[in-house]
Amino acid sequence: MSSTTKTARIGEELWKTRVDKVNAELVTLTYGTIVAQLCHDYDGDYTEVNKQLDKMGYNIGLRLIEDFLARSNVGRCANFRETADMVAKVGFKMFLNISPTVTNWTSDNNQFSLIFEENPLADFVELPDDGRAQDELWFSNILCGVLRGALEMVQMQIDAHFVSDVLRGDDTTEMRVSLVRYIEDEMPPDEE
Amino acid sequence: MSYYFTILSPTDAPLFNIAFGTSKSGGDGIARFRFPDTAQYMNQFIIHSSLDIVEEAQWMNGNMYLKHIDTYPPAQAYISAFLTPSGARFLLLHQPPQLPSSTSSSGGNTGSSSLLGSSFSASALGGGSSGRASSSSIAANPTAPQTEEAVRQFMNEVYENYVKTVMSPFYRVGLEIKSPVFRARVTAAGRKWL
Amino acid sequence: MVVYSFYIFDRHAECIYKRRWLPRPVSITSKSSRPTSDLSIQNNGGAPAVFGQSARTTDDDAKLIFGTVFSLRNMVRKLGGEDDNFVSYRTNQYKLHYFETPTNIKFVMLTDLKSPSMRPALEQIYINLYVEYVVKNPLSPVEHPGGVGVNNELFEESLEQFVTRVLT
Amino acid sequence: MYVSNCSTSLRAQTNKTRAVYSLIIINKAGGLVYQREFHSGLHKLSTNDYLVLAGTFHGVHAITRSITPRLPLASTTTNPTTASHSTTASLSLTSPSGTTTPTASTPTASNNPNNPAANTPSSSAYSYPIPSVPASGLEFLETDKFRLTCFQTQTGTKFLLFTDPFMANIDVVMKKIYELYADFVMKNPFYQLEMPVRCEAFDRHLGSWLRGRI
Amino acid sequence: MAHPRHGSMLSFGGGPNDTATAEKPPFQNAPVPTASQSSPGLRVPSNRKTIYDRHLNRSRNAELSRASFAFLFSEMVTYAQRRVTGIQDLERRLNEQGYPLGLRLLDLLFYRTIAGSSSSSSSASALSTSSSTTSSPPNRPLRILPLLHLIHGPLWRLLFNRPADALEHSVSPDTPNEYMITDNDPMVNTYISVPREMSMLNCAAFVAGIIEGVCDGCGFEAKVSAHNQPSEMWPGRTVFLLRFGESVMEREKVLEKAGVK
Repeated sequence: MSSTTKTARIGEELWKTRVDKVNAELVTLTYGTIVAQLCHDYDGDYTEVNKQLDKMGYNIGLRLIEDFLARSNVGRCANFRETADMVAKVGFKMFLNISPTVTNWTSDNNQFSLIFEENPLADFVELPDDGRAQDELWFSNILCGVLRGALEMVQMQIDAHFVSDVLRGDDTTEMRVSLVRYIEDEMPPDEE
Repeated sequence: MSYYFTILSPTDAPLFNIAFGTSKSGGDGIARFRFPDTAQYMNQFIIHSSLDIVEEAQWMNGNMYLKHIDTYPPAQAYISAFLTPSGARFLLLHQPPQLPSSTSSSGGNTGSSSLLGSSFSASALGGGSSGRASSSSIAANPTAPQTEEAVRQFMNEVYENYVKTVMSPFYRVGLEIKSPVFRARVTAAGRKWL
Repeated sequence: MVVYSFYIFDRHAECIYKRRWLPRPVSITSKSSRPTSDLSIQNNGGAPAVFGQSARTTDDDAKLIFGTVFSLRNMVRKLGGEDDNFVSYRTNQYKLHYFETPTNIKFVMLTDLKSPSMRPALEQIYINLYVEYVVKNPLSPVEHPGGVGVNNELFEESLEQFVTRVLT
Repeated sequence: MYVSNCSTSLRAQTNKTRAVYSLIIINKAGGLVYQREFHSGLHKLSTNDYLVLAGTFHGVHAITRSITPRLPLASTTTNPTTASHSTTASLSLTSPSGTTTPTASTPTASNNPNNPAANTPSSSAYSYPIPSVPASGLEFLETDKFRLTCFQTQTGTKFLLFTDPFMANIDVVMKKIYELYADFVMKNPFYQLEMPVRCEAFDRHLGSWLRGRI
Repeated sequence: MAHPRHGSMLSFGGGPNDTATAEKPPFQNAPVPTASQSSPGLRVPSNRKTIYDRHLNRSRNAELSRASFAFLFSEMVTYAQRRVTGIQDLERRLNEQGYPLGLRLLDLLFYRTIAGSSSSSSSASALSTSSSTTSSPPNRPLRILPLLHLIHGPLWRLLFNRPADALEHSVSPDTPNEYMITDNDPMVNTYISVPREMSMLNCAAFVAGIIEGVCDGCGFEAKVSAHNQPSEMWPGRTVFLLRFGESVMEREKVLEKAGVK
């Protein structure tokens, strides 16, 4: 059985047994009000809103990784491919009950895409029809920050950004993730 | 039968309105109001004049669908109301076609002609006399139970689409609903039920 | 049960004896194990792979080991009280056993994880080997300034037999 | 007077007290962020002493990892996956303590400089006793009077649990502590990362859970 | 903030069809263009899916992790904290963030009972503020008590999968307009430990905002605030104080006389 389905099963199992659950609409509406508040605070400067969402996500990621590790007790990922599976099939499953597809690997295995067939954060959402939002705003940008923050805490510096979103009229919601470098452990004498 | 449907915010700011004719029994869905050229202002005037009644009914009758709440005899306009729990008001004015033979009881027509404003494009086509006063139940007597039921179904379907509009985090109370998809959905509901 | 190395430190923190047992060259048995010395990141971008260490001399190791046991011993004394003794610690790769005599001579042995407590063994080495062949040997100096080793063969051979016969 | 082997007598004495004495949490820089005693049994230290202990332990923990015995690989083992033996000599890019890193700008492997061409015969390649798992630092420490369990998370945070020497299933206790930390510290907006933990809910839940267990 | 119409005293005397009464403001703004809007509207994916194609009940029983809410809420608090000075300000901002949820949940709740009234009876009873179990569409609350029951029951269940713990009317005669809804362990505060120097703060001000949105939406203008009332059993116990406006209390008197329950 391929490692992906094995990881998917782990994710499924963790979702059933280890995750406390709440009403999805509360989370969706809460995220919605956060984005709306940002758009209000930065009076429609969507580029700045994207940045703020990414920053908020980063702050969350730094903490969320501990929750992920504490509840999933998965070992250290051997390689970036395994990390991608772990993020898509276990991470997203445990927190948002979705399993985005991992595709479009580059030959050097340092870049991949996450395709979101469903995205609970964008439920009910219709972008403002002001002729700008659909070109500038990445509504679910917080997710990129979460990935960046979480993986940084396990010594992986990555870059993540959306390349398409159904809210913008595209056919798929796709996030591009690329490994920048493995971060050396801070502890000096740690000569692995 | 011609319809004028409008959505007002809790503070009576207009959010959406649309005029359409019945599609029942061969209707072509085009609105043909009695006084075509002043229909738009006339309809809004009639609607606003019934707001007081809506205000009263709102606190006497706990239902969302208040059914037929007001009539404006001069224009033979019947007004039905639907209140959303969050305070928005759906108001539907329906006006049976002018029967050519009958001296329609327009006696109460208080010199409204002086209000004749710019012509209202939609009705210009209809030319007022639709001739075939269809005898279908809904068209014939606007206050019949079948009509009320039809209007209820229409209101419910509009409400479903209204909720879908306001659920988006970017919708703020009092914001006009400009989505063409919403407009298409209301038109479809009109065609289906009225 | 595998013994990796053995050290003795005198009360001046000098390493007066160190010995390494190199087990048979181990072949990488499990196929799935990550290549331990494969450097490149191409084929699997593996988490930092183990690679040739700047050849640390055994002296450096001895210093590190002394530093470790010394700190741990003090911590244990601080927490458990002066009459508490640091016995052993283990990581996910090896186990370190520690025994200290009232005269502050420290015996340290590194073994694999499967080995039981080596405290009795270290005591044996102290009583039967060290005291007998070093302390009581008129030739060996009382002190071992400059880390002059416990360089008499009798001790060495008996230690060798003890380790190979008794422990493995 | 020679201290005879007294561990057996000690065991009888501490039989009844299956106790968790105290917990210490050290952030990834070695700073003490949490210290709490649950059950008397160990000597009380001053806050400053605990700070020193945390810093010292942080260093020692790293050293215990670096002195992991290295089993030399006989250079004759033809292991397909270790095709490229490398020696430090050829490592131009990385500092001894650095990990192999693709250059930051172009992570493509093609110009990976440390792709060793030279393959010097005297290979100092070696492997750890258990090659399948990355080497960890100190995880358990035994003394006559107590046992220290150190759990280091993949993010570098260390949880030190001091218990009586014979307490069972410490891993269950440690896992729960980590969960409570993930819940009541990490999800608390008033907690700043890497700073001392002063979260009332964390104390409350930890206290009641541990009390309930022993 | 939706300000309900500052309805003057309701004139019950007037007959149903008296036309424009004097004080009715003529409609203020220009007639709304009815022709379809010039802007072509939003781009839609090739499957032409829009929010109007998504069934409102799809996410009705959907669940997400509590952690995802906790992290979002924690970041919302941190973000708000950086932009305000003082606890009142912070609570006001959290209240503002919760307010829009109130309006939306109100419509969602009522829509589900209309849509659900024909199907499962459970949904109908979920909203039957009155004891009657008829599956007729829900009644909009006309009086304060049915409104409070709507919040205490169906709204809480939708948000937190359980009703609130207590519902009280303030006993003191000089504050007849004050009501209290108690939650022994508000879900939003579970993981939050407020530092001692900010002990007055209660982050459930966010939920207070939701309640305020519901009250205003129903036409019961109110100010809602969250207060700590810890007890031995419930250290996180929170009382939501609802203070209804003057106009609401006047209307209550009128409706009471008119026998509207």
